[in-house]
Amino acid sequence: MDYTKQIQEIASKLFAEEKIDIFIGYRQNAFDDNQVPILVTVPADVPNLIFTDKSVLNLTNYLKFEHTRNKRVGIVVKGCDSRALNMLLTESQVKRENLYVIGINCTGVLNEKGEKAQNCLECVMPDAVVYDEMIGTPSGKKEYSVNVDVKELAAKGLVERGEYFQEIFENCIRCNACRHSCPLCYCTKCCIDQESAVLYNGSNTPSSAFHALMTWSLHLAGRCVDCRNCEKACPSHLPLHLLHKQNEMVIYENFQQHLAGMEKDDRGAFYKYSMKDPDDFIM
Amino acid sequence: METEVKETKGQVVSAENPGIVAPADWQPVIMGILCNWCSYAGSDLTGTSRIQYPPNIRIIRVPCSSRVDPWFIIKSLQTSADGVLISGCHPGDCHYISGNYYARRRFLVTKKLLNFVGYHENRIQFSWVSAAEGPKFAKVVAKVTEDIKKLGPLHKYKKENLK
Amino acid sequence: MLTLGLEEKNTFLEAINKKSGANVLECYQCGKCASTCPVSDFMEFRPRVIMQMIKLGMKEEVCMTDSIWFCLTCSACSGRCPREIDIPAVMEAIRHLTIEENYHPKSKKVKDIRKFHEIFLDMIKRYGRNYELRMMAEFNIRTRNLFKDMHLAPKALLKGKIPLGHESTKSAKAIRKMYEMAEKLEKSK
Amino acid sequence: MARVGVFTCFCGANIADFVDVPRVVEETRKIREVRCSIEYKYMCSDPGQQMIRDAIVQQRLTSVVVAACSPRMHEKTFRKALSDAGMNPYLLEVANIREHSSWVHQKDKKAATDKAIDLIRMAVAKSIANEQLYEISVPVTKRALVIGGGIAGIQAALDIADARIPVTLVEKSPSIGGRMAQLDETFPTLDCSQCILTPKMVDVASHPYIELIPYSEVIELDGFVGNYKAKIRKKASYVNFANCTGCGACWQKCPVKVPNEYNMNIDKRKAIYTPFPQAVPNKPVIDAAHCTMLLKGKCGICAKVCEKGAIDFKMQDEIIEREIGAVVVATGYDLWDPKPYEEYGVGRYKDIITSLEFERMVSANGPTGGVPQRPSDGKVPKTVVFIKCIGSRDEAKGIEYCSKICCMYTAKHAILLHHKVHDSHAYIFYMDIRAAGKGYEEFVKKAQVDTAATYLRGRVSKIYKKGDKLMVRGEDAQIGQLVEVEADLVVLATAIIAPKDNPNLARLLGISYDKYGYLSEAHPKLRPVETAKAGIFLAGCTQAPKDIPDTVAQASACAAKVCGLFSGDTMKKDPMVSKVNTEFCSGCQNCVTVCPYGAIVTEEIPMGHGSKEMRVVSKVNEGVCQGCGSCVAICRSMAINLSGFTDPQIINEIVAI
Amino acid sequence: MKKLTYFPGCSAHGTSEEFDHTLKLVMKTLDVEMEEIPDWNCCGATSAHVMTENLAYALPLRNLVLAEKFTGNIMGIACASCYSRMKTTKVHMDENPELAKKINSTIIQEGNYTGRVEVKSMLQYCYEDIGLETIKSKVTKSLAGLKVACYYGCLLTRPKGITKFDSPEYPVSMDQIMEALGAEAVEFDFKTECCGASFSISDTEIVESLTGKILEVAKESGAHLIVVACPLCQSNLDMRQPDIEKHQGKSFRLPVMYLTQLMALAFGYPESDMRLKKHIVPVEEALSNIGKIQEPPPKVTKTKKAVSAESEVE
Repeated sequence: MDYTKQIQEIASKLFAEEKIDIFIGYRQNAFDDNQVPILVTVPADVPNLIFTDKSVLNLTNYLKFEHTRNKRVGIVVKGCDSRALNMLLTESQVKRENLYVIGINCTGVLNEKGEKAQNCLECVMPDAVVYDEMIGTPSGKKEYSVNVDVKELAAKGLVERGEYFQEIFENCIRCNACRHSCPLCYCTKCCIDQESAVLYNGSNTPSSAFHALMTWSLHLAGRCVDCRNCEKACPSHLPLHLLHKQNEMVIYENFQQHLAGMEKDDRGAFYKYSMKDPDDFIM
Repeated sequence: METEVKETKGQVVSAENPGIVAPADWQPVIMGILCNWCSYAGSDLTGTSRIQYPPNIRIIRVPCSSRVDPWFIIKSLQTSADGVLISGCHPGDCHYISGNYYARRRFLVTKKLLNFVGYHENRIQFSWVSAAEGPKFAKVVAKVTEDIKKLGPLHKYKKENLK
Repeated sequence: MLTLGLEEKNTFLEAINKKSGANVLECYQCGKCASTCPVSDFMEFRPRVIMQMIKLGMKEEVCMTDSIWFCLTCSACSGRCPREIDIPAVMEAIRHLTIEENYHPKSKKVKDIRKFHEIFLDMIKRYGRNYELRMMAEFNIRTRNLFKDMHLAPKALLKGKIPLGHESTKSAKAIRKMYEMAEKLEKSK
Repeated sequence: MARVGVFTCFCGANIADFVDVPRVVEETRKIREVRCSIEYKYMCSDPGQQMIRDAIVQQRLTSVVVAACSPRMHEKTFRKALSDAGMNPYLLEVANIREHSSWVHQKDKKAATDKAIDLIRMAVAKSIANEQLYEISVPVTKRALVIGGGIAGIQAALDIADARIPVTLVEKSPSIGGRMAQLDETFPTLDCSQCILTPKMVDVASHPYIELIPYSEVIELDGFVGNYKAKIRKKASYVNFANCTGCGACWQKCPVKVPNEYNMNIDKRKAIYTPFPQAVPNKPVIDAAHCTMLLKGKCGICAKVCEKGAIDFKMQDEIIEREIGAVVVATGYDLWDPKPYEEYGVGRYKDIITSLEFERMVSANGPTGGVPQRPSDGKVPKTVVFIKCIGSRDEAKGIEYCSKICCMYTAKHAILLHHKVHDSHAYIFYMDIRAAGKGYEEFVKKAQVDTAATYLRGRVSKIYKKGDKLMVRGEDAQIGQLVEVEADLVVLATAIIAPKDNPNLARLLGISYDKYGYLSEAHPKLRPVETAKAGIFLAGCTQAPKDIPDTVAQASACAAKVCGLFSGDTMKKDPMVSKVNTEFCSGCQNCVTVCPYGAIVTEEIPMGHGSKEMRVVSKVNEGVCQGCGSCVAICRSMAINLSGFTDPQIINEIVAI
Repeated sequence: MKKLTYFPGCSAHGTSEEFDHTLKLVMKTLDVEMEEIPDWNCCGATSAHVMTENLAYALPLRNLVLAEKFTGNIMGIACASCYSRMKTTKVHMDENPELAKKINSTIIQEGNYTGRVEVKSMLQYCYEDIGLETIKSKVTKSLAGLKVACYYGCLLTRPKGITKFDSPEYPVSMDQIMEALGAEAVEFDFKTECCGASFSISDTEIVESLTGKILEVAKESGAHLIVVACPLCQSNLDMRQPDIEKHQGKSFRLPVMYLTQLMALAFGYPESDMRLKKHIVPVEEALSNIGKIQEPPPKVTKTKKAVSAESEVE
């Protein structure tokens, strides 16, 4: 998967036609093999743009910052990114008319070890669902499968599972990098920073990490698109996807196979209901 | 998969932390969050009918089960509660038309998530109790209390630095 | 007099519902099935009555009545049922139950009908196909009613309506195997 | 620093016998914020309340906790005590130590006492976060809009107008009167429908407080309770009502014949017509779909014969706007089309008619002059079969519910048939006779005994033709035999269904409707007249099938509700409503989605102080909000909060023990 | 040239040989190549499902599996009873793959069931896949003058959930085909009343009563003959007619012909191809009405509202 050339062409054309002010894409990192985001504002920077199977990050995250607000933006989105973009559009965080979306029909990106990333192996929608222009051939919706880690962990005993997570919450340093890297965490002021939450929460303790991560994952339940920006940003390398994938599984299995961001105007599983929702867990 | 609740003589072992034991007469604290129009009214009826139930529950009144933020559940478990009971109107009977339908979805996901990270399922329980179901409310409280007594004290992620 | 309230659970109703996939409890006794059924006039208990009897748990009476054997499975009743109950499936479920639990209605008519079905199935087992003349003859012999329809036979034969010869599938063996397997499945339930 | 007063009630022996009140007082006094802890035998009594009032003043309390019975019992009483002492009443919290402790833990005094102490602790903690709240007052436009001019709309309009509140009555067809105007006589008294209805219709037309807008439809409704703005489209009638005298020359001369809806299409009317002679207003309209002048530009006879020159072929639809405070919806019902009953040969046999067609036939002003006739050959039928539950109680072909009135009107039809054709005989196929109502069972008895109608219990399975007769086959379950009736005429008691337009109207008004299309009431038992949207009320069959007495009762109930709403210049409302903190609102509009009342709207505010850039945030309409808190729980940035049940209040409660 | 996988059923090779024969003629004219499943077996008809469950599925399933070996996507079935069994089995198997697997295991040597082949009765095939226009275009000898009562029986359109074809109460497909051939289809109320087929041998009393009623109403409707598309209906109505007349003391003399016989006739095949001699009730008299156009009776309007909905100008 190497669409560098196409993307550079499209970006130059967009700048030439004055359709955009900013182009958000990837560029090669000077220090290592990884790619980092680049906000191209002048046509001269277009040759820096690159797109390969190392273009891992979800760029829609950059739509929530001031740089791009009320500007005309060109952006590259893979399947999962486009679902996040769908969520942002639905939740009125970006205006569709301000965007020029280049949808990638993704074949999966690589992890640090150079293997296909886990979320790509389990990806349900590799094709971009929102786009103005499409690159690559669509491969269609895939079968949903429960995350292997979630499955493995769920098979363990309660105590063992508890100990596993205890370690996670102990290792969390409450740096909030996960929140900052998440495209869907755009709140003006996060709830865990609010007065009433801070008051009873303390700072860098397992219990505050527990509270923060639980609340965060529940706020993303039914909205998370499994792009794993959070996990890549986490300095403690915590397996944050476990929480999201667990919620996704529960929602998929119980609420009409709901998956986040697949359709426009779908606000997520918590913002609608069905008479047929499971009721047997309630006395 | 749930671990078996251990039967021990004279002591209660915490289901989540087998190292922690409590004396046999240990009494759990249960946080009850009830909707104003059905379950709170139902619990009042339990009172007026003088139906007895275990005294472990502490009741908070909210207008509707849809007012219950999962945060309340997490917070309750992080402070003094050993278990949570949330109760609302039966599906279709919501005073606010559809509140309990939204709530039901959140409850299921919250319950499963907490179970996933190491809480026993029975610590977080839900019920639909109508304003006429005084006896049912007593039964529900009795069952939840009994369930949680078996699970022993909860020590996970309790506030280290407050109270 | 029918005394009710003795049994705690209506196991008959449950069995019929499970077997048929219908829910007999949905019946509200409008009687449309009863007047729809083409063989209503020949029945001791019409479909409507059978439904009520199931609800009351009258297993013996239902399993021993001729009526369930008169059902032609023409589906007219279910097509008109306001609550869309699959009445033919219920009838079928009762019949299968009577066979499984060895109920034998005493009337000659039912015996004839059951004999007919047995001969028919036997015929397929042997030849893979149905051979009508033989079928009729065998039926008349086995029900000891030698001269029934005999006046029709010469006319039919003469007109070439019923051919004398018969054919069978080449793989009668496969059919016999199917019978054995199906029987096994039936028992394994 | 908060200063809380705790007042513990003995409730006679109700609390004191099972809770150690002195210990409660002692323990609660130790709570940091508690300034005083007082016990009394009956806190709700006047001396009890006086103790609270005194303490508020003397101790300069910032909030009050009363530990007594359920807040559902005496919250209002104690709130009043607070405001009498000059304190904001919403600074009160009630700890329910009777229903939740003393009455339910009577065997364990220690545990009950401990629990009572905890409950008070929680209430104290909550009260610290309580805010001063003020009753919301919403201004009211004192004009009601009634949609639908059937008996429900007429009754509601008259009752409201009699209270000197202006009413705008909007009717879709050229005349008010609705379904009731089509009826001959009404059960169970057999008084003539026209005789009791037409005076009311005339009253509507002449009432100084009623503005009647016929031949028009509501197309838009904006705003909220007390402050709605309605747009009404007045369809072009092509007749200038101001000039028209209603002489009738136009329709007498009109050459175009059109099926007559009023007579269930049994006969014909003209293309310019008044629906029926007693119509109100009694002015003709031109049916644009059939008028040859409007379609092809030829004819114009009506204009030629009109001496007043009232005909105006160039007339256009007109949009009327009205500011109103409340809406009564009374759009009535439709009849179910029995086509799916193929086994009866509906549509193939002319002599199978619906009950309303029969009603028109036996009507004195009907197309057959009050004597039923077979549509096939015009003969007077002698044997008439009535079949009930056509479409009703039939999930397969029609709808699940019971239409409620068919049992009664079929009995009426049997009686009317006997009155009109003395040597006739009525056979009625029924499943159940539902005659719950004043004088109803007696009425059915009249049909069974006086007119000797034969009731057969069973659904008809088939109708087929034999000569010029219809053979009706069914089972009479009572004798357990199949029966066949040789009928001259078959009358189908077709089901009542919701008007086809109801879902559209509901969307337009912002109210909900059920799976059948009936508009939904706010509560099936306790609020059967209100909708979930404040200020919109339901009357008659638009909510569910009903008979005339029930419809009229509901219409009058609507009027009472409207009058109650308009009783002051402003409406008072509980302040327990949601509030948006625009600083934190990120404008995701999820709250707009989950609000069951449509109380949340969006507004644009500057990005920052003095900024020209705008951002979208949510805004709660306090007049509409009912205070459920759905929006609060889903707001991720905690930008919306429910007064009285804010996050800090509830979290305080949780962490208090 | 369309391809059709053909399942004749036991009767087509027995009592209703004329149906089979004329069907083949008609399909030839209509440009349809019929491929008969060579090794088909009996569908078990009513007996199998009356008595047992698994066999009732296994017998038809074998035929369905065999049909999948042909290129045609449609399996045309002559006999209504076979059609009903085959279609029911197909619908149930498609709805419940687990059951399909279980039943398939009894005939596994024949192959795996995939559900590729559609099951249709010959009436449905003519109506849906060939179409009235094509049929009309092939008519060389109009049947004008002939009044027919179309009798569908219970199984061609019922149960609605299984057949998904035409109306279960008042079907019109055969009537329309008849009208395409030039004949007049009379209004007939007993189109789908049961003739008692499966009791035709075991309980003749019931059959005679049911069939008698059908014949009576058909006679009343003014038809010259009854048209059927099911061998069991044909043999019940035709073969038992003299007995019924004798026992009920009535005279019907209503010939019962197959749909395909009349189609073949209209397509220009000689009467000798119709195998008319096989009929117990002679058909010649009824067929002599062809061409005798009577004074058309005042047109009966189908629905009352259809007329009045139109406005008229004086």
